[in-house]
Amino acid sequence: MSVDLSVDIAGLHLRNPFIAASGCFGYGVEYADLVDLSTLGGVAVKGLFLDAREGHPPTRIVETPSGMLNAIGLQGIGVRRFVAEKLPLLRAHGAVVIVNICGSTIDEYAEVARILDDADGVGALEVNISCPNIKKGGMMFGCSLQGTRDVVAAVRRVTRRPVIPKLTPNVTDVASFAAAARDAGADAVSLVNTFLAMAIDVETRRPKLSNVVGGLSGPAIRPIAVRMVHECRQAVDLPIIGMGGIMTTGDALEFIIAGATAVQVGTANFVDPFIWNKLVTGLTDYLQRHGLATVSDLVGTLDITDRDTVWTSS
Amino acid sequence: MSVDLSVDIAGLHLRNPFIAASGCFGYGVEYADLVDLSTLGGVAVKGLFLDAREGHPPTRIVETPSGMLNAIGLQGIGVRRFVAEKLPLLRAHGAVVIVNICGSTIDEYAEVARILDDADGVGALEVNISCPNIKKGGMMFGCSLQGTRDVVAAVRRVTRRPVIPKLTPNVTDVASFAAAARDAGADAVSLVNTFLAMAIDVETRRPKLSNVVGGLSGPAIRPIAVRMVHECRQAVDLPIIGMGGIMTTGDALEFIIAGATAVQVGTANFVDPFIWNKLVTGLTDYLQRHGLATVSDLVGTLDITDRDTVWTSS
Amino acid sequence: MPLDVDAVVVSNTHLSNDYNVLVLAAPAVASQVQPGQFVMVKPGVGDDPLLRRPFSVFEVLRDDARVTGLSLLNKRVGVTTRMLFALTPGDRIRCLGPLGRPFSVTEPPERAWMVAGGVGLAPFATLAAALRERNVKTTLFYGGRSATDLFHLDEFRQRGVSLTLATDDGSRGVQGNVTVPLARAFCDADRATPIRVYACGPTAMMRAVTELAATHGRAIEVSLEQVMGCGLGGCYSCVIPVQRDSGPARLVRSCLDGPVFDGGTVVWEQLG
Amino acid sequence: MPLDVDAVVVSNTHLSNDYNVLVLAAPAVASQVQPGQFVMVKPGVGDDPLLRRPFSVFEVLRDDARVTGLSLLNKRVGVTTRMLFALTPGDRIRCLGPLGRPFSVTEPPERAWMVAGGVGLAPFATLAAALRERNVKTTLFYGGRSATDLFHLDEFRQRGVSLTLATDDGSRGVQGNVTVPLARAFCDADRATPIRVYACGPTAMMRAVTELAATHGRAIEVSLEQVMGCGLGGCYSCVIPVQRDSGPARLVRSCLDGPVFDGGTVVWEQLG
Ligand SMILES: Cc1cc2nc3c(=O)[nH]c(=O)nc-3n(C[C@H](O)[C@H](O)[C@H](O)COP(=O)(O)OP(=O)(O)OC[C@H]3O[C@@H](n4cnc5c(N)ncnc54)[C@H](O)[C@@H]3O)c2cc1C
Ligand SMILES: Cc1cc2nc3c(=O)[nH]c(=O)nc-3n(C[C@H](O)[C@H](O)[C@H](O)COP(=O)(O)OP(=O)(O)OC[C@H]3O[C@@H](n4cnc5c(N)ncnc54)[C@H](O)[C@@H]3O)c2cc1C
Ligand SMILES: Cc1cc2nc3c(=O)[nH]c(=O)nc-3n(C[C@H](O)[C@H](O)[C@H](O)COP(=O)(O)O)c2cc1C
Ligand SMILES: Cc1cc2nc3c(=O)[nH]c(=O)nc-3n(C[C@H](O)[C@H](O)[C@H](O)COP(=O)(O)O)c2cc1C
Ligand code: FES
Ligand code: FES
Repeated sequence: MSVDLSVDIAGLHLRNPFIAASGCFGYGVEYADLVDLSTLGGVAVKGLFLDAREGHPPTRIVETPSGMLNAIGLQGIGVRRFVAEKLPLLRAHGAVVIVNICGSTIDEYAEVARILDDADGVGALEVNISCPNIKKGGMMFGCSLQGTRDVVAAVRRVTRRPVIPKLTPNVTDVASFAAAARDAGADAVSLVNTFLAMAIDVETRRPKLSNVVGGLSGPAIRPIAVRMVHECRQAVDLPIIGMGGIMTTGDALEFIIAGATAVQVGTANFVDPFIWNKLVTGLTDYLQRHGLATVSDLVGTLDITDRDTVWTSS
Repeated sequence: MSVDLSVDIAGLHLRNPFIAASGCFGYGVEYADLVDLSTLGGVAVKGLFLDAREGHPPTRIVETPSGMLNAIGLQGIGVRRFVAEKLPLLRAHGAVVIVNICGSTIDEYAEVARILDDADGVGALEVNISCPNIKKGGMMFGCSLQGTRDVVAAVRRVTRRPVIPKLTPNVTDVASFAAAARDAGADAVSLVNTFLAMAIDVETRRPKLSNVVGGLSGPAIRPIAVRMVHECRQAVDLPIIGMGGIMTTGDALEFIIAGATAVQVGTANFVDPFIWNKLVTGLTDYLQRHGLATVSDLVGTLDITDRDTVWTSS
Repeated sequence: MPLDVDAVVVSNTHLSNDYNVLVLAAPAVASQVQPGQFVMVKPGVGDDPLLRRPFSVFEVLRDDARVTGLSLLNKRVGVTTRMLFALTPGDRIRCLGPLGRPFSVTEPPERAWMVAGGVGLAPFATLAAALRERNVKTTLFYGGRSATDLFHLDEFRQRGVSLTLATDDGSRGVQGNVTVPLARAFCDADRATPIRVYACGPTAMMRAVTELAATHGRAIEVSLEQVMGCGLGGCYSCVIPVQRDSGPARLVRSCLDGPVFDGGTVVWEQLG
Repeated sequence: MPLDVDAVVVSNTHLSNDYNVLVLAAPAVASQVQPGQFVMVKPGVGDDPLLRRPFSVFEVLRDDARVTGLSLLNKRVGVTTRMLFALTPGDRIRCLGPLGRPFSVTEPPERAWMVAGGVGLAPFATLAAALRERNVKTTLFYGGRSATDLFHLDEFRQRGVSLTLATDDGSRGVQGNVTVPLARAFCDADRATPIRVYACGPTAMMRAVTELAATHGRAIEVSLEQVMGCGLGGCYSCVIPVQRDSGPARLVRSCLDGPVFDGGTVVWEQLG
């Protein structure tokens, strides 16, 4: 049986649902020799501010049980150099490009979005209102419903591209943020970004990261991320790009069944840069085995028919 | 050098800072043959409602990367049978008993607390306003500042024992909940309870837990829990009992250095029921090596002298 | 008293592509084992996989009279069982036990019928040895997918156990489920001779065996496999719905109250 | 082009309580290796430990002319290195490489001084082989805690490398840090003979060697050990402060721009 892996997110056509997660795939070009970028669903490039940024000093990552903390600090070349130097290469490789945009102010988000709106080869804007590693911007907006609405609305005004806010999991009720994003004009939401976390070197009694706190990613967080995708799917009618600890096709399927139309893979790419082909093969097999023609036949099909019966205690 | 491992939490004297976490040690008596309960800092018994409860049908636990989900559903014998049947045994074994109390209503919390106030051998009340596995009560109170204040105040009114609300990590700003608990008369706070999470069987497309969602515990969550203890310590002047994924002395030290006066160990007890002696030995060694006479010399000594310097991007 | 030991792998014999027998040097645990009890093991380093897994003690191994260790009959189904399959001599695994309520070892004149499906054979080697010590006449009804999935037949025979085999593909013994020859045996058995049935295998099989035993008025003990977090009564993950008197079913911990249960008390329709 | 292979462990030779040499059957990776390059490896199953770890390729192994694999010189310091120490032949580990910018292999008349501290010896076996092919006169300055921590001396001698040894306890060679005999050699060296210095070891040692080389006007390449998440430029974890022109230091990725750097460009005081 032939199956169709392609999905559409807010008008953006993806060859398959597997997108390289922002900050975990450089600007994509680093991987062009290793992986045929046109075989990925999409490439979400490293978060970009208006100007170049230095990021945090090392130590920038720490491994934790089935996860990792990062406090890179959004080191980057700024949106203009990205458009001039990286975007043409990504286009040449046939990549579907999702640009992750950042700002310290609402004006900066809008300015970055405007510059990208003029550029060729930008598939969508992923609005990073959720990076836990910067003092101004990011989480400040992502942890407030009004901040979320303001940033999304400002970006919406200046771009024709799909606008996809990326939500932080560090909130009580993530679905309310998805709803706020939708109300402000978002075409889809990405979730989750990393969980604010820390690790301490007990011998020196100092944080292991130079930045004290960082973001937890990797398989450790997957069960929480899947729950959040499920919650958003139940509460808000908006396409979801799910992520958080996907290491295998089976993990990706959990997100899709919970309600994600596409998924991103971040940390797993560090462990296995050749994961993409395995994900595509695995998904094809699964759909065939289950007699499903398309990925959308699977999205949000979680069966939660109540299985509870009444018990008494022991 | 001789070191003193004992700590005081709100007037409760613990021989050492290692407490068995609620729900992970039965009613304590199950372990009495294996472990000398009087050598533990304390035993936090399984969460108790007024009446016996049936809990959720199996499947009740699922392993996840470096963690586990549980949806036990607070199966239990009810507070009266606990006082009649279990408490005398715990006293006979010399255990310092912390009773984890639950309620579907504020009145139920108060009633459970009142019954325990009359009982002999209750060291402190840990008020479970954070269990993610029950529809009424628990998280309902723990995710609202007013709910937190109401439950704590109601319990405070009816007991002379130390009142220690147990906070949920499923909130945007856990320190504000610690502050609310303090304002309502809490003597200390416990954190964290488990993270709301889920796992899906992709072959059947059904949740792996009968209860759909459950609570994530174990080493996977440790870096988030340490960060939350650090935040509470910075914001609120109240003793903290820290927990979440402690597997070794080094892990416990992270919590203590971040600001916890005592720690609880839950999931690790499943993996190694003989962990208690190792923790005590490890802590003794550490204090001696670092020339510290008491545990309190270590509590909250995290050194976050700013190491940031200015970098430009690459 | 359960102990936790860092057991050295003495040997690992692959019986098929999925089954192996792992011999562990763990005399202090092994010497306390009663038939039907289990151990909680953890191979590997790191926190993933995190929890221990329960395994019946397959054999208690002796060098003359001295107990030297125990073996596990392992079937690859997931991450830990894959690791147990791949272990090599000299490797070490944590082994906590013995745990749980054992089978009741009957006495003559009662006869013992052991009914095993697949890896459900595991608890019956020690049970057969104990029954033999008491001179109980013992039969093993043993079913598997095909002839290559039936193991240790000679060892059971040597212990004086009569064998009745069944395979799904008919390559050995009766074709079909082990309940096929078992049902026949129930009909053929002398009503006056007391028989105690012991069953271990897939839940559906144990349920069917329990129903057969009830129909024929025979005592039935089943060894249930519930997911277990701790094995010691701490977590309440391993509950089984049991009805011992009138009133509703109660959820009891199978690590303490089981894994062996009176089949007649298990509320099968409420079991996962 | 880097490849990822499931490499079989051919042998594991324990050199001491902490050091071992692990031979991996990975010809497709090994045949591409240039001196100073590294591989990212992952032993074990499960997600803990999660990330791969970087290791210099110690030797490229050949059966006659055919490349058969590579070896790693491993020192136990944490979870992954402990696992690498415990591997047995037949085990498999993931091995991705070769990665990174190699040493520049000099040519006569320039001489090569390789300066190794502890496990920093690792990149020098392949470098020595490449230098030998070009008939470069090569000296290895090699320091360790004591005589029992100095390895593969004969192998280096057989490749025509002159050895100058140092140990902290004086049990072999000069007592003290390897920079002690190195400083002397710098003073004794003929100014007219060009020398290229290659250093690998603890950061403080490499910094000291860089300063000595600068003082004496010698070229210096260092192989830095920064924590690495991916080894491929994806994560920006592995940055090193480098100053190549005027203006402030810039953080460059050591997996792409290194691990080998011109020692003179590294801003040592800003390095973790
Ligand atoms: C008292 C007892 C005795 C047992 N004795 C043996 C034995 O002698 N030999 C043997 O091979 N197995 C035995 N089992 C089953 C064994 O514990 C499981 O196969 C094992 O836990 C699976 O671990 P895993 O990491 O390989 O699988 P996982 O990767 O954890 O799971 C793989 C699959 O197995 C299922 N599974 C997980 N745990 C269990 C469980 N406890 N029972 C049944 N299915 C499970 C999961 O739902 C999943 O579908 C026994 C179980 C119990 C409770
Ligand atoms: C390019 C490169 C080449 C290397 N070549 C070799 C080699 O040939 N042989 C060898 O034994 N080691 C080599 N290393 C160092 C090796 O990568 C680390 O020892 C290893 O990552 C530690 O992993 P672990 O899981 O055992 O330690 P962990 O448990 O992760 O950590 C234990 C301790 O080691 C420290 N550590 C972690 N990663 C590194 C690192 N990359 N460098 C230094 N310290 C670290 C941690 O901060 C911690 O204090 C190399 C490193 C790099 C960057
Ligand atoms: C090293 C690193 C850098 C990251 N940088 C960004 C970023 O620039 N912008 C962003 O929105 N998310 C960033 N993330 C978050 C990931 O895109 C992703 O949301 C998160 O890691 C969870 O997915 P994973 O578990 O598959 O990695 C980064 C994650 C890591 C590990
Ligand atoms: C099986 C299980 C049952 C639990 N039951 C309770 C409970 O009854 N009351 C409570 O406050 N916390 C309960 N918890 C949460 C633990 O006490 C603890 O807060 C959490 O597991 C984090 O610690 P850990 O990672 O060390 O397990 C339970 C946890 C587990 C795993
Ligand atoms: S396995 Fe934990 S209570 Fe039975
Ligand atoms: S290790 Fe990831 S960028 Fe260098």
